Amino acid sequence: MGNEEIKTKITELLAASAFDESGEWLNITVSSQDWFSFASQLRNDETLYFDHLFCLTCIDFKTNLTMVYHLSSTKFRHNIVVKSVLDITKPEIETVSSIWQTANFHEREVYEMFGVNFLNHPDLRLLILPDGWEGKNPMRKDFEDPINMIKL
Amino acid sequence: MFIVNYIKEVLSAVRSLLVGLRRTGYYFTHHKEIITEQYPDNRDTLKMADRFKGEVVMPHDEKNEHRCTGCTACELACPNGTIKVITKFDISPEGKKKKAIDKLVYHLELCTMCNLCVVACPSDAIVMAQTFEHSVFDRASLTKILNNPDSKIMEGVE
Amino acid sequence: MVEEIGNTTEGDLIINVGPQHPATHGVLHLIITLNGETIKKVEPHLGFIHRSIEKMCESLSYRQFIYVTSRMDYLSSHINNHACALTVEKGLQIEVPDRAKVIRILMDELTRIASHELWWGAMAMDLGAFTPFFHAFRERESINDIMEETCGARLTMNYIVPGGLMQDIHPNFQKRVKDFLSLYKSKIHEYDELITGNIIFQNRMKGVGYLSPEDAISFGVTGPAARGSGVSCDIRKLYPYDGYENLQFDEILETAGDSFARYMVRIREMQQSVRIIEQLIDNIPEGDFQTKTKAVLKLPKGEFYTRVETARGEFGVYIVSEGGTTPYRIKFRSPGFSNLSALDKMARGEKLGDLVAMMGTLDLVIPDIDR
Amino acid sequence: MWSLSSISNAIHTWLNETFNPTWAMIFEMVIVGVCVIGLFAVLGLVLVIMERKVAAWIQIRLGPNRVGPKGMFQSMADTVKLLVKEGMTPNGVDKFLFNLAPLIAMIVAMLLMAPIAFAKDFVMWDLNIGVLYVTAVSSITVIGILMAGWASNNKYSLMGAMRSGAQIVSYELSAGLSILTIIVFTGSLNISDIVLSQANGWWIFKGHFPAIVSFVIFIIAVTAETNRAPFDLAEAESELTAGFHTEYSGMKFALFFLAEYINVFIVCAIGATLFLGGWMPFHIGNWEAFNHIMDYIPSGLWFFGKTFFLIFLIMWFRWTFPRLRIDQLLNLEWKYLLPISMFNLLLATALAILGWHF
Repeated sequence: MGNEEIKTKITELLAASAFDESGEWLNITVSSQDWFSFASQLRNDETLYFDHLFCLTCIDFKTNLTMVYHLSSTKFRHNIVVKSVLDITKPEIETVSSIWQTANFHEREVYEMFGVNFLNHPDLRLLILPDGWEGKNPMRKDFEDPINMIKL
Repeated sequence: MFIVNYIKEVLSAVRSLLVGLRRTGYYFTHHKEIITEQYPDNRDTLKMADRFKGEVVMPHDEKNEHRCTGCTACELACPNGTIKVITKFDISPEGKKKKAIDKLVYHLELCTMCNLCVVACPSDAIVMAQTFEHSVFDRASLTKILNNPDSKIMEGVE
Repeated sequence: MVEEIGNTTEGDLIINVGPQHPATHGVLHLIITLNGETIKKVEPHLGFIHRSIEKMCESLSYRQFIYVTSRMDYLSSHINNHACALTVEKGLQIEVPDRAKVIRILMDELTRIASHELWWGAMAMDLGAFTPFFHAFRERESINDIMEETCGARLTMNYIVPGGLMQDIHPNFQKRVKDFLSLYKSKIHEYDELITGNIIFQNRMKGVGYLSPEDAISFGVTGPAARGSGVSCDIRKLYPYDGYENLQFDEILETAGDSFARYMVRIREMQQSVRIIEQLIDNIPEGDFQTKTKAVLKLPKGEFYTRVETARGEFGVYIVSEGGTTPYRIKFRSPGFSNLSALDKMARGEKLGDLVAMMGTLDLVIPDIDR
Repeated sequence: MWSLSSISNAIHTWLNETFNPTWAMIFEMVIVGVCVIGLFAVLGLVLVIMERKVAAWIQIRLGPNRVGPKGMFQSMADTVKLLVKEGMTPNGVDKFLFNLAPLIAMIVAMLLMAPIAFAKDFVMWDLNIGVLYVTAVSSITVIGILMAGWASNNKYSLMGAMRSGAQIVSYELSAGLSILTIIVFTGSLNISDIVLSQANGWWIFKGHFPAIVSFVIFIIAVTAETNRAPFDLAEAESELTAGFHTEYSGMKFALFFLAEYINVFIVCAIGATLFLGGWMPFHIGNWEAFNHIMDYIPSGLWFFGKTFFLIFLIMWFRWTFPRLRIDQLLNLEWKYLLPISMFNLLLATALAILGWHF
């Protein structure tokens, strides 16, 4: 399915989505409230069928946090990128680990590295950082570790 | 037939085991297949590949001259601060000030042998040496000064 | 029994496998809940070798950050470097010379064979057969020698730069590769005799650690682990890069989904890599090995994503650029991280002894998981 | 001809002439004890270096080659290292049982040495139920292993010990049944009698098909009984780090290690005695000249040659095969080895009754 068709299809599903076609793949921006229902539609819709979440990450833009989901369909081989802008002071978004099970680990990673709180996540604990980690989230831009970070 | 299948199963299993035993038995009796390198003993004959990245060195010719202009391209190219170029100003015979290196400090303990400094060098002043036995008892001795004492820049290198 | 699995009850044994354990091949920590010998739950605990490479790359320039990626999946470091170079080239819109493309693919495939060789030996060792490890190293050693001669290093080569290659190939390269191919072909039947055909090995592998295709996709499992479940996911075929589209090779698919299928995928994949090398080794085009690039690379503002197929699965590089000389944010989608998340699903209800077989067939490289 | 029995007889006579019989007996016991401990040490050293060399050559390596000529004294250096290491007893273990377990493993191995005929008329205790004694005593090994596993207060050790318990108990069966096959032919449990009954040919040749089958089963079963790969589940190091001896170090570990090798030696000696004629030279029917030449080779050499051949077989297995899983291990015993060996015993009995063996 080409980008145009995906666009019309997605507009049917979610009218409030914003598109950006400057990159390699179609970028869709959704609000964090709409994300979970939109995600399950992307996964379950017979013509879209985005069943493979191959990358889940977060970007700290200092003014906001942006969740980035790279989705692909193993049936139709089309890819899209879904973004959701979160509030930096209280980043919260619904988990998608019930839709794509790989999101479980990736969301745990984002949780500890960026401090994004995933609502309804089954097992939101520290995965990489040592137990009892306190302080800021290491991948945020304002993170400073005077002991271990070497500035060149 | 249950019994026939049972016997067939046993026989094919035994056969697969015997095939493996034959292969290991072959290596047990054929000692010329041994591939062990007796490393510290074969030091004399050991020859490293001529591109092997062992450490960064600065070649000097017989007149104790090198090719480094002190442009700090290597220092900028280095991803982890391995190289520090300390420059000074030489006074040339005509009385002009000329920039030259005082010391080129190289931290072998930080180096990852990525070759980026050698590629970045515009005057081919530094190259990769093929040495690989870098272990020492004192970490301070891994910090090296690449240019020889009293060395000068080669004529014609800009 | 089945209902009980997943809930810890009194009498369950909780054992820690790792961070120091012979089977984890690195510092992976698995907390395993056992009922007798049967696994009820596997819970990975990561971070023992986390170096935050993504954060490090944010302060390195586009030339410099490539060498760090060798330290992630150190067994397919070449392919990681390749992916990074491709992303930067995509951003700069540089066309790489044909010669460089061909050499990159040759190096990728040699790396893939070397990685699978090591996997084969290490996995046999996990199952208690020590001899194959040394036999695998004999072949792997000759690949490492080729790498040493051309790239100057054996494991973390850093041979690929944005725009092409760091150096041209060594004059001996083609001859050495052909020598390796003939050595490999003369020894490949031994793999079968020692391990693949062995009845004990087959019983240990067949029907163990089943992963359904749906689960494989849902867990984001890629590479040979997913192809063992019949999921077509070879990036070289689906989204070809650097000239893979012109080559004749098959995507290996097995449908059984058990450990043995994943094992066979890798064994057969090595032969496909040999096939690719054979097609290219005599046809390296003449020309430059590098295009001229600016001294300081600046990616335009935007986002760039590249997917490549490493020995372990799909490796993705996601660069967010603000137009500066360093990436604003970089994300490495490592195959091992997703593959590991499926381990719990696969291992439940199996025996403890099979856990090492499953970990072996997932081919976990811990720095790749932790990054 | 020179033989060990003449020496032992001379010592016996001299002792009885010089001292009263009680003291002579005590001195003889001391001599035997010293000999056994010496044999233990030598066997341990030889078998360790042998294993390392076999492993190295199979794995296209050179193996130990630094200590002594061709690395022959490597195992001595290892022993010295183990001796000078601190014998740790971790906190939280059952101290008494923890320290007792390696001794039990060792004592069992020593006890097993008693009825073995090392050469012609050279046996410590010519017991009339020798074979039965060996099978009975060798099953005590499992107590040492269980004790070590339980006392270590370590989950890995406990699992290793439990596996080992299940394994040894079940493989005793088929080992016993395959020994019975030979007992049926000889009609005697006395090891000397069994050896003498093979004067005109070893049982593996005389016993037709059943003897060969029971030989194969015996080798498999004793490999499992001594916890050697591919049946080394009790110490499967990729699963249980080191199994029942995870917590042991220094000399206590060395005792387990030594006991394993001595057990291998003893089961191979039993195998050589039962199937390959013990110290009996290789004889072929009516070839008088050939048989005569064979008689010139000392009987001790025959015994050790056969035993070491079997030990080599077991080492060869170890370095070739992957490990079995615990349920497959028990399947192999109960579904394959046990039925086959029972059927085989039936066949052997029929042969023995009909007198069809030579």
